Amino acid sequence: MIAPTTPRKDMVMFIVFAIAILTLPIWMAPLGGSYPDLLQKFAIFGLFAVGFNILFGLTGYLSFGHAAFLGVGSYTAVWSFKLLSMNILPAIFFGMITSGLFALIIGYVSLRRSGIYFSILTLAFAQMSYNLAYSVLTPITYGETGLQLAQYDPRILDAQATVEGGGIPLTNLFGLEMQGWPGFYFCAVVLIIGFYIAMRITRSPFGMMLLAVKSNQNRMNYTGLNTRPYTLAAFVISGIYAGLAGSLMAVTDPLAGAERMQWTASGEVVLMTILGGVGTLLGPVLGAAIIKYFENIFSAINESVLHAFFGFLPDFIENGLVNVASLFVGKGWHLTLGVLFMVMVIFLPGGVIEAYDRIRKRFFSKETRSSAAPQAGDD
Amino acid sequence: MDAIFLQILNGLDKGGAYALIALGLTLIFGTLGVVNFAHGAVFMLGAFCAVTLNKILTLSQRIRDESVTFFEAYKEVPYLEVWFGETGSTLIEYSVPISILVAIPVMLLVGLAMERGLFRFFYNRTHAEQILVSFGLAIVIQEIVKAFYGANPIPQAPPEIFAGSANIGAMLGMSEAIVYPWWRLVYLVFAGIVIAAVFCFLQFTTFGMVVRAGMMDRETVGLLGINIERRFTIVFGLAAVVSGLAGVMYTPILPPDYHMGMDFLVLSFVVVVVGGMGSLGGAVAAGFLLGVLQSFAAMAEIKAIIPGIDQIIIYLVAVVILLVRPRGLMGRKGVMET
Amino acid sequence: MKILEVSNVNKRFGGLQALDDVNLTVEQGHVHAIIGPNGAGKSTLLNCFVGRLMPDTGSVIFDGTSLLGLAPHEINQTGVSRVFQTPEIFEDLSLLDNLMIPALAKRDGAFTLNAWGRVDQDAEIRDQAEHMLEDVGLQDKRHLQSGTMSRGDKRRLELAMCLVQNPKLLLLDEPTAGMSRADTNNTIDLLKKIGERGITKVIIEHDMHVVFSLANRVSVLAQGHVIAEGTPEEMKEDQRVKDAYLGAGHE
Amino acid sequence: MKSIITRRGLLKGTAAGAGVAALGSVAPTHFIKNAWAEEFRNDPTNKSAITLGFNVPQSGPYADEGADELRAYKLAVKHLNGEGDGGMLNTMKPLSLKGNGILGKKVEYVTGDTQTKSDAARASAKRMMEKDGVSMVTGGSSSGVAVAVQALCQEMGVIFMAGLTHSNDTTGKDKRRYGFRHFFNSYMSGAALGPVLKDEYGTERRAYHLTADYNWGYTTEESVKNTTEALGWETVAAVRTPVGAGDFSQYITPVLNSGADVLILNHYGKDMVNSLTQAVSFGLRDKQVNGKNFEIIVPLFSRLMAQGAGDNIKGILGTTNWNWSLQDAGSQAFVKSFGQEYGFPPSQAAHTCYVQTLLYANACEMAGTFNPVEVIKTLEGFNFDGMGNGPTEYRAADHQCFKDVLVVRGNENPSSQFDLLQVVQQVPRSQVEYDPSIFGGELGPYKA
Repeated sequence: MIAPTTPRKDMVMFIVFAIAILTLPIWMAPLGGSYPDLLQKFAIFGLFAVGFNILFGLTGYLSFGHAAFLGVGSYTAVWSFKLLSMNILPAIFFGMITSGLFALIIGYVSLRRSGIYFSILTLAFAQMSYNLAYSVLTPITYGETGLQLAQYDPRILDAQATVEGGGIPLTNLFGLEMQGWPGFYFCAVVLIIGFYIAMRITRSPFGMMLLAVKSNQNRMNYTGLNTRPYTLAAFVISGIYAGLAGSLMAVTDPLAGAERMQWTASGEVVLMTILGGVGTLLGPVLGAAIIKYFENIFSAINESVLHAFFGFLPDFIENGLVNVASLFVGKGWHLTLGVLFMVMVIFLPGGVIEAYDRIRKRFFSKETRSSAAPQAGDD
Repeated sequence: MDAIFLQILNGLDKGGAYALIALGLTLIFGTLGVVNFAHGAVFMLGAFCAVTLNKILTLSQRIRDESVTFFEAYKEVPYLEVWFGETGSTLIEYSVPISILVAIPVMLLVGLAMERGLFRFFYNRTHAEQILVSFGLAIVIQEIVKAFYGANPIPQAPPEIFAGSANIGAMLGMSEAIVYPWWRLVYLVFAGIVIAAVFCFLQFTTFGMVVRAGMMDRETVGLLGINIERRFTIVFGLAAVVSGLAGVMYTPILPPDYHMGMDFLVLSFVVVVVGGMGSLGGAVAAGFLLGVLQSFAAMAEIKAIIPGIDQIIIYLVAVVILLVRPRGLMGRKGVMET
Repeated sequence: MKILEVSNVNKRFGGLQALDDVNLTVEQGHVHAIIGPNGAGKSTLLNCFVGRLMPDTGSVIFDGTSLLGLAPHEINQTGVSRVFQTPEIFEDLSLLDNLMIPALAKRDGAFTLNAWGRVDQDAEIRDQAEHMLEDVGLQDKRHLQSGTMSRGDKRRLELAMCLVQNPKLLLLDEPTAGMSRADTNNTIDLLKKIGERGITKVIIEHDMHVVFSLANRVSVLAQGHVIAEGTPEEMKEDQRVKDAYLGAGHE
Repeated sequence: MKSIITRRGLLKGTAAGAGVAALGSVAPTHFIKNAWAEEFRNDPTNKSAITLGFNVPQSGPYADEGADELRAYKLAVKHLNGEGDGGMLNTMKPLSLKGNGILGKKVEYVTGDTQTKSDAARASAKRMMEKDGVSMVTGGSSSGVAVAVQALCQEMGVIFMAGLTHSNDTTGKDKRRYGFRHFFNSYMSGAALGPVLKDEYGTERRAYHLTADYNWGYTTEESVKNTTEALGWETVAAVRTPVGAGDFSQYITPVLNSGADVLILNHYGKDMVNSLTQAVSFGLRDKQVNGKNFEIIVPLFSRLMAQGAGDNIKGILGTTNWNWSLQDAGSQAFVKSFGQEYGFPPSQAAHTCYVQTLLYANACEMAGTFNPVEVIKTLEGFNFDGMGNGPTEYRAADHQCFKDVLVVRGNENPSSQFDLLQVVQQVPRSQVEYDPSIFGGELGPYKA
């Protein structure tokens, strides 16, 4: 049984989501994650994953090169800061436009194939972008060191921001600087808007067509629907989301590096989406948050922190525990992440959201459970 | 002319390596349809079989350097040399070839353990879940190796007789200038033998026939009362052995480190897909094709025309091939197309 | 009035002449069955109607327009719907969604970027889908995932998906293949019920029971050639048909 | 828009932080400013301890180097807090540190993983500055990371003491007021190699460059090329190789018959290990060209990486910032502390990180405040000795340390597993100095 959604249910979910995002600084504090940069990353990568899910979750087309659009968005935004203005609106606007165009070209070519062949095509395009950005395109991308702002950039729209000996101006929204908490709240609002749009897309006729693409393209063709423009539109939309996420990265931290486009970065958003739950609305955001949390918090736990944590125990137990635990934190944080991936998928297939649904069904709704029993074979 | 001949050799050598690395992946991914991101890690484990054996063979007596007072600095003399003299050093010298003998059973076990312990539960799961679980496994294997061996590359020397370069030019009556490292030639021959062996195995044994039939149509073969599951387990073992051997033999060319699997992962997927899903021959052909083109793209003459071409050649070729041939070089219809 | 006119269609696959100068006319409102032994070219012919195959020569005119060279979705948009041998439905989606998709395709065309409105608030489309579900007797399962249903139900759903588009021509490729006798009868009843809507149908069928219960016109195909055409009764008696098709197995 | 420059992020952050605090009961305490203190980020004046941020690669190819850096940092913290044997505190001149922390505050630290990626490094550094309240960030094992983090620190107003970074850009075109580099750079490597190459290989040589295709590779190639061409060497070709190529055979075979008699590998890390191993296997070391022995040069050497190349480094010339076998008092003191603590000698990365930490601490002590503006002014032009590199100066114009550079050679007959590099010559500082204006760039303002 597929539980039907209603506008009301969606609105409740959306409001809860919005509140949860805006209050992140409060409830992440006990988890040691309440500082602007991490929460900005939650919002930015959440947005990236939400957009990626529009392609992967709805149409089933697994792109392994979405980081390229993130990178293009970042580069464009930083160039906008350098050439036009430190105001973030043009940067975001151009970041979305260029990544959308980039996605249109790559998508047009890649979508000629499906399945694994599509995945490898997108991967190939992204890797080409990365390799070129890192090396021969250095004049445009500044290669390894990344594209940065300089004090004497032209900034033709607000040249007065350049002040002799004044240092590099900060990115701002009509004077409101986008570092620290304001930066987070801006990203959070954008995420909430992006989430809302994704929700509308998912519930729209267009979204339903994307689900149909995933389910049965053959039937779709014989139902009078042209699948190509649907998949291409989904590809471009998710590319624009990626470009938006990329330009937000530049907004909160005006630097664009080529690594952002590497296959590992594309793989990361795939993992985020799967970890949270493919095709669900909330899942990708959760998956992004989990991975970023591990990357930033678990990697920072060192032995002295562990000693402090286990300090209440007798010395020999404390040392033993610290030794065991230190395998999984600090330089071992990757190990924890790997184990988490495996445990998640072995014990909780379908991602975090699916797991939550099961728990809810088991404990709160006996009725749903019985009616969810297989109904096949009743003929 | 010499330069071109050398680049062809380079290309064949690379191609041999790519084909060998991709061969194991195409058995699992191309034919069983299991997306195995842990394949690179298996390759890396093979290489570390060689490292481990070398470590064991070179267990050493330590002779302290008295001039260093703040910590233990010592010269290492392997016990094998102390006890057996010349024989002992020969044994150490041949640690890479000997590793092959070790790697076969070890990697077979690794493959079987992976399949029985993990992948068999994932045959009917979505590709997304296969990606997540195999990626997780790859990270775990990598981190364990890192915990034991550190992150730095660990050099492995080939046996003395293969250490230098062969003057191929003189041998073939061509220019004296054509020299090529012995070990790379050995690798090329070895790759050829392993590839041929795998083909013969699948082509000429009844077991191989059943496996091939199973790749074509799993349900039907299952209906015939053949235990296809068990045969697939063995394919996993076989794939692990092939990848492991590729890793062992590669160590003198590329000092292994814990991350080498990830470095080759993307490449091996590209090779398999460009070759065409479900085609062993395609993977081998794609390996050689990409190897040769990559070598030529590195030539200064070509880079002068298209700057940076050597950075992207593999991917560019992949794109072109996939656009011209929808299922790669020799892909079968319907394998992972949705 | 002729709704479908197939003239001089040839199709070769290598050395095999799959269709040999096929001529066929389907009248508006008729249920036209195409029968023939295995390998007679029935499915090839059907595939030439829907854009999956391109005939080597000849023409296929539907309602005044040529179908040749059109993509499957374009052919559907001219008013041709198709039922497959094995039901092709959106197995991951609910029955309701399965019906809303073709309804949307009918109303909004092959591609519309309507990414804002809620599809479940679209009363017109929803009504069409709900009514259709009732017509085929699946209304109680509207929120069920369609892939979990029995084959018979899937067939019914697929039919409903075609009917909700209110096609001018419905192509049925062995609609009862692999069904139990009871399911077959249900399907026949259903098709008869649809018959009341006056939709022209072309049925490719093996099962004579189905053909004789539904068709009012029969063409017999053998070795890529139309060897006979007439009413079911005529065909029953036709010696050529007996020789070519009914042959030994039929007394 | 003019107000942008005067109102920096800190004030904004404070306001919003207070807003959040008002929302809930959990207030990020470090946002509440002390009214009497000078205004700068993460002022530790009212805290009992000062926190330093050690941002090193803990995963990825440089993880071992990162681990060694972290060891050195921990040792430095110990020594600053008056624990252990004091290490270089016994040899550093001039010394203001008293072994009671910095300005009487105990030194604490937080760690992070740069993953050798700019984004990850910046995220980690931001965490340290925003959450952990560090007064200084240090570490890193590549120039890309150093440049990225340095720019961030300038923006945030926190001092960055770079770890291992060798590109000219770090203190050249991308230099920042808040960034300081003790490590040497490509230019100094090239300049230092000059006299040694002349002595060892003469003035009539034909050089072939293989260069890693990214910024550091470009600057190194340029610096070495300038030196060798000044010696009269001819540059046959300079070929760029993709980073992480793994197998370099397709770049090495063209060297064989190019007529070159010297191969210069402008590679670092894994690329260096691979290309060197492969170049040797192609028989380049045994070759005779133009009647001379074919030679290979690796401009930047590191002992940790040299281990990966095994026997192949024997006899190869290169430069290094520091080596544990140095016999001066500072090096001895450091090697002793480090060796006794961990059981093996420190790497050059460990050395530079240790020294950087001490230099920062000493500058705070000298300035009498943690205010970065004063600390920067103290470090600029600071002359010191007894830190393992002889008399050294932090040049004010570009925040680059100037000191002697070691030209080393892979040891033919090592006496121990650590004895991989042999010092050929200690090239004096005067020979490697250059005019800071040649690389351009702007330090930017003191007040962030």
